[in-house]
Amino acid sequence: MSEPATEPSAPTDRPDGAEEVDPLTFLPADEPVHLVDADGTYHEDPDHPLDLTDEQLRELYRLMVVTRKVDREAINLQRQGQLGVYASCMGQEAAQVGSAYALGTDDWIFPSYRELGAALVRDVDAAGLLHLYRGTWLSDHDPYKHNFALMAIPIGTQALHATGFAMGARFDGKPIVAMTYFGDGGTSEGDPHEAMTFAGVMKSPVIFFVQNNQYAISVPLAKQTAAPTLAHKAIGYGLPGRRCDGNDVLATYAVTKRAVERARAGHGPTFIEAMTYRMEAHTTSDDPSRYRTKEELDAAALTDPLARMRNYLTKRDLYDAELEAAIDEQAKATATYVRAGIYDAPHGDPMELFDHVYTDPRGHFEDQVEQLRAELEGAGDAEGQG
Amino acid sequence: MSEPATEPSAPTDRPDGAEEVDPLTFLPADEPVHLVDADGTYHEDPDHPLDLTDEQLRELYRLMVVTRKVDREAINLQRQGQLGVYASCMGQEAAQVGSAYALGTDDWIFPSYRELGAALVRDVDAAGLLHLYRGTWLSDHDPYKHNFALMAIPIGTQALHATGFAMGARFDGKPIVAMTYFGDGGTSEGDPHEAMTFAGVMKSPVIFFVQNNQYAISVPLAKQTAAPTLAHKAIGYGLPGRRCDGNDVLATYAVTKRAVERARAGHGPTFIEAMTYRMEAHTTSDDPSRYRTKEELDAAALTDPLARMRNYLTKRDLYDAELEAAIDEQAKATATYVRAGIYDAPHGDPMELFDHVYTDPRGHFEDQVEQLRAELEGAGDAEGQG
Amino acid sequence: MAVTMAQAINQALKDAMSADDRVLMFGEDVGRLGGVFRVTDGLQEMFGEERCFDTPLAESGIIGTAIGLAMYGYRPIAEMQFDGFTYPAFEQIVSHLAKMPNRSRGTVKLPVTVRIPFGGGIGAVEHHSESPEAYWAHTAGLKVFTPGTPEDGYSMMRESIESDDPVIFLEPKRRYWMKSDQQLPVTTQPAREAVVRREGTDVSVFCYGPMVRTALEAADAAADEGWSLEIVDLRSLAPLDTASIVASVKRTGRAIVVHEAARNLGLGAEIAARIQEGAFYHLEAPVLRATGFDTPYPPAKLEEYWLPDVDRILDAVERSLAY
Amino acid sequence: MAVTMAQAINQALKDAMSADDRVLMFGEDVGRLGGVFRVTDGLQEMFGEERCFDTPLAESGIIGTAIGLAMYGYRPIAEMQFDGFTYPAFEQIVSHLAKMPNRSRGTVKLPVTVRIPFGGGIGAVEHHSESPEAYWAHTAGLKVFTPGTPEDGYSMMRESIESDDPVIFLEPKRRYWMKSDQQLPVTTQPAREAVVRREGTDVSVFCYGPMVRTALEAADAAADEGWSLEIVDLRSLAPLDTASIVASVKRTGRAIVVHEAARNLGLGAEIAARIQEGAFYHLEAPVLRATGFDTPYPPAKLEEYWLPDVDRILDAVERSLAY
Ligand SMILES: Cc1ncc(C[n+]2csc(CCOP(=O)(O)OP(=O)(O)O)c2C)c(N)n1
Ligand SMILES: Cc1ncc(C[n+]2csc(CCOP(=O)(O)OP(=O)(O)O)c2C)c(N)n1
Ligand SMILES: [Mg+2]
Ligand SMILES: [Mg+2]
Repeated sequence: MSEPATEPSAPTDRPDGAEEVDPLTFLPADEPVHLVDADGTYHEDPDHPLDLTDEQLRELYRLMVVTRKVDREAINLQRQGQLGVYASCMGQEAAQVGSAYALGTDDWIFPSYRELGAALVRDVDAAGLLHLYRGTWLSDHDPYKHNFALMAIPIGTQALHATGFAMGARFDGKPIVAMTYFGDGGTSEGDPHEAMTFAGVMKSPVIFFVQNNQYAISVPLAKQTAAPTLAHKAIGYGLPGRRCDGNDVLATYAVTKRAVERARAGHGPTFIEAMTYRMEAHTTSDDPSRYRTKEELDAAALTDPLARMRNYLTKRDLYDAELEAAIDEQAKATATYVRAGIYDAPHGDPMELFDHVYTDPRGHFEDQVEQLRAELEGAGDAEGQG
Repeated sequence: MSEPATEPSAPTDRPDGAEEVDPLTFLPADEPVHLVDADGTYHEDPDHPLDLTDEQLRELYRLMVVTRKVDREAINLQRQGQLGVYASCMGQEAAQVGSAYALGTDDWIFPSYRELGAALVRDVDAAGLLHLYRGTWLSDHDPYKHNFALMAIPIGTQALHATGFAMGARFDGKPIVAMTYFGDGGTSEGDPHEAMTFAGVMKSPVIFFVQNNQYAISVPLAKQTAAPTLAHKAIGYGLPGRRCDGNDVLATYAVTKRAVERARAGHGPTFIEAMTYRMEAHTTSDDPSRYRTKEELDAAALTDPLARMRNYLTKRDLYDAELEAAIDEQAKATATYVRAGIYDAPHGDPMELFDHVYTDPRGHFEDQVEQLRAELEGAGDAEGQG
Repeated sequence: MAVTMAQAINQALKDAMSADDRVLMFGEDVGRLGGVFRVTDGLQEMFGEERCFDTPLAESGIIGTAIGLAMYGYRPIAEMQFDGFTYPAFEQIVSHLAKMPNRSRGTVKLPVTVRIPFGGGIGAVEHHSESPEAYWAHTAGLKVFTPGTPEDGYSMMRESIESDDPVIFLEPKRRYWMKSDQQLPVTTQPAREAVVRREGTDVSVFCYGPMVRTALEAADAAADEGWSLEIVDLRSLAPLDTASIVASVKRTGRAIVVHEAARNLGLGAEIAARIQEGAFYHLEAPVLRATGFDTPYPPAKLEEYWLPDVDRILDAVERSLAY
Repeated sequence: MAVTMAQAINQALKDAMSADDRVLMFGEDVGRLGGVFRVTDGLQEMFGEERCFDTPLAESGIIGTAIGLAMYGYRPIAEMQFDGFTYPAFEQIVSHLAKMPNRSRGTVKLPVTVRIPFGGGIGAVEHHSESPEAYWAHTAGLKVFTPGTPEDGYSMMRESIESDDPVIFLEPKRRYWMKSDQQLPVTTQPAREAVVRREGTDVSVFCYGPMVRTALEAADAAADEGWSLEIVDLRSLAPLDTASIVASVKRTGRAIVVHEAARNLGLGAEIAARIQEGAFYHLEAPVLRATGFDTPYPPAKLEEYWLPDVDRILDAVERSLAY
């Protein structure tokens, strides 16, 4: 089945059960949208034309390289005891960068815990972001500055926040789109199901972007769902379900772009499944040798999204040693900045524990504020003495 | 699209994402399966052959008539203050009786609060069932006697119990099927979503039978979901989604029968959407005049499942005055029995409040048992004095 | 003209929505039907389908989208149809509604009001008579309010909607039809202040929501026995007005806590703990509790035996006075 | 050979599954991975994929299917991966697991054990250090157990699996690596009995799970100050062993409750309430509480300031003795 040239709009009102659009258009195509081969060969796709300048193409690559560098740095920081844990996005750079790049600056992102790449597209301070993993603070970036919500750890819950936010944008008459990321495992939770139900009915401008990295910690996709593909879930909510090669940054970008346009035009939500692979452990605490083989990893390495885009740029004569050096430079600089931001982080002030629980905290824990203050002074005294 | 002659089995293992069956076979046909017109005209359908004897055909009708009679009696009992509230199944008799009739006696039913018809098929004591609505007890039938679980009031939650039960049957190697009922509104909750996910992966012998009666209290289907049909949800879990005319007891029976056979043969779950209509208020506490019109009700009356089956039996020369009299007799007798069972119900013993909370209650509320005993004695004394 | 608790809350919703068009009201059947208790009656007509609307049947969805709407800048009021149906939303309430403002170090505010008709005594079927307040009150980040009078129904609802903190607003459903002659609008004390509904000298009785009227009835009955009860309506369950609670006990020397919720780890536990912490030397008797039992809420025909009533309160008073 | 708490629980699971083939173990990543804490290590290998299996990522699904499996006749053990991820299953736990046996008037039994690693102190990210025990203990129909030693990890787990009542089994995750020289199998006291871990004369300290070791350390430190603490490990949080609690306070005249959970409506509230009800005239000081604060669990770098520790316990002891 091939996708229609323009996205169908969801049925708005079917008192008699009559369908306004052919529901089959909600189904994903047989194959994920794929524009660039591993060796960089580009395939035209009239439904997904490329609207990017040379500079933008290079920028996509740059963002992926920086993402990987910072990601690696975060793993190192964890090994050095600077982070408590870290969830790497290695292998998923194209899925994240390509999709986030398709948004406008007023659009919002509602991430899970693995979206470093999307955050870097939004210019979120990566050191700030990593404070969640360091445990300095529960979070350390202002969502309103980058239209990038706090990372959500409970699986799938952020899909509802994105949907509500998008409902708000629609009520407010603003052309703002919300995109939420979750994983293949996340599709099993009740919350994304409810989110897609709401989004379908309310025609909210929201995009459900699923990075199908094949695993939920140790659980492979086949044990997660019997669905033919995750994108086949969309029709059950009256949304188009689309798939893309998530290791192909151009395909990811193009499929997302189309969903963004559809949402902005008032036609409602889209579900996108990006086929990718988690090249690292689930988190630094995980031991993937218990559940996947070296052969599988080696095969996955061949699909590396960075190499693919570099090959593409090379073929297009957009890549040269100078660019490589400049990008490497920037990646290193960012990594160094992040490293410094983590190493130099001030120890949090324990008294802040009470500062943000309520805007009006009267009556909640005055005596506990005093208690902690006394404990800190006691400890200070003890230290002073000791 | 037309359904395949034999039901496809769900993919079992797709490490490489390859599909074993054509996913399109999971989609519902364009039209719900329909075998009998309102005037009783029967349409052959090779996929859904009729395997019922004349006696069974008459029994289906009888069960529907008894259901309606008891249902009406329950509404009366509520009006007379004997029940606190009651959720009528008027209009849904064919959906319930036809589906429940397709099960074997070892199979289980996990109902919501509206399944009087299904209960009567299983010979559950209707007076006992109504004690939930009377408030004598929270329930008053032994699920293991009729393989009919307790009615579940929190929407959709029972879908998981059915799925777990069916998992158990499969582990145990027993050819037992579990069927769960929920409503169109219920499809929005997270629990049925999770149930279908589990059932798909585990290939549990469970049937998700949705009575799409067009409303969740006041909320019409169009505000509940943007799905083309509810049965389009099934493909998202790798289950066949089937639809039937839920006011056509033979169609309902035949579609369910097929799902039962599929489950029993080890091919896993099926989702069935029965198109029907809630002819009464949501419950006796509801005021549907606030949200639906007389015209809509009048139109719905024309689809009455009882009249349709009577017309069919008449056309087949299986219906006559004698049968009518016998069935009326039985319906009246059952209603009288129910009435007596409710009116004559002993007032529950308050001390039983503590009897079933734990099998081993030691340490939980001994003093409260004493307290209530004293209160009851005090009240008894006061009454004795007064 | 008399106004009921339900009408007072309805009026508060209307007035708040008129005053601020960022206020939205949504949930199951709150639109055309006006809610199963008619508390949202007329709102959709007055404010349109974008400000008062029916959602799909999914409580986690209702709270989760309320959070998103609040992040956008709206002030959502979300209805949970009944106390027993808030549990599917527990994750969104506890992990996000309560915690996200703190998680964000103050950048995200969630001015969400969650309306929940709660408590028993109306002869309903299972799951329709729950008293889940202890779950919410134990959860840091939430405020928990419950009115005991129509006046408070109005005023505390306005306060909740205006609060930049999330509020769980528990509506005592068996008092929806309780009447008052008060003209609306009315502004009562801030919710965080407990109110002495009746002064007394022998025993302090702490109560809230549906039990306020019951406690006042008990005070009448107690007067016949020559016992003077001080009835304190807590109004806010989180935060608790510890100072007023302790002050009352310092006056009377005895305390009883009354609530429908099960005794074990109910509000009575916390109040007893605070009283003995704050008025240890003033206590003439242990703080006693007149509450529901530590069993699931019973069927309708047996609820009268389960629920605390005047007799159970008086029994506690008697036991307290016997010390 | 020393055995850790995690190994002891693992052994209990193995022994129970060997003894009764109706016992099943499932949850997220409990199969090939052996659980994120390796508590289910080796089970799938030993018992096959139908007795120890990974589920889809859906906690309500895990508990809901456990209920169905129990109705069928199995004895399911369901793992919630972390304390903070039990909340999506709240509805199934509170409305069905806890209530269905009672609803059925005894015909349906639900011998389900819900294993939950709980508590803080391991430097984890948010939602991985919660202490939700008060939610469960407030819910009639559940038993709530938590071991403070490897021996109890083994024995109480066996008891939970054998219980015909649903049990919430809270595993103190920061004590998973705590060691004992005890040979397994071992049978300790029934869970409903609190155990005096150390006798003392000045103050009774009530604790459970992860705080048992902390309280014992506090007792050592207190001894240096000349204070004799009696350390009581509660073991079962529902039911509470009120008789043992009261008896201890009658001996010492003073009581402190220690837990990680927030103070407001934590177990300390109920225990304080019961102590003053049961030992009113014996109390020389109010029951004090050394607990976490009434704020969300903090980030890892600040958890040491939030969690109760030896100093916070000693401070409470000192305040108690000052009365
Ligand atoms: C509600 C909830 N349950 C369990 C967890 C523990 N957990 C963290 S990540 C994870 C797997 C998520 O898999 P997926 O959704 O595919 O996302 P990925 O990690 O692959 O990006 C699990 C089970 C959690 N964070 N939240
Ligand atoms: C979890 C939960 N939320 C809300 C309710 C209140 N409620 C009872 S029935 C109902 C509508 C159900 O609609 P549907 O699923 O279509 O079933 P029907 O009543 O039409 O048979 C609602 C909202 C409930 N019982 N459970
Ligand atoms: Mg994944
Ligand atoms: Mg319905």
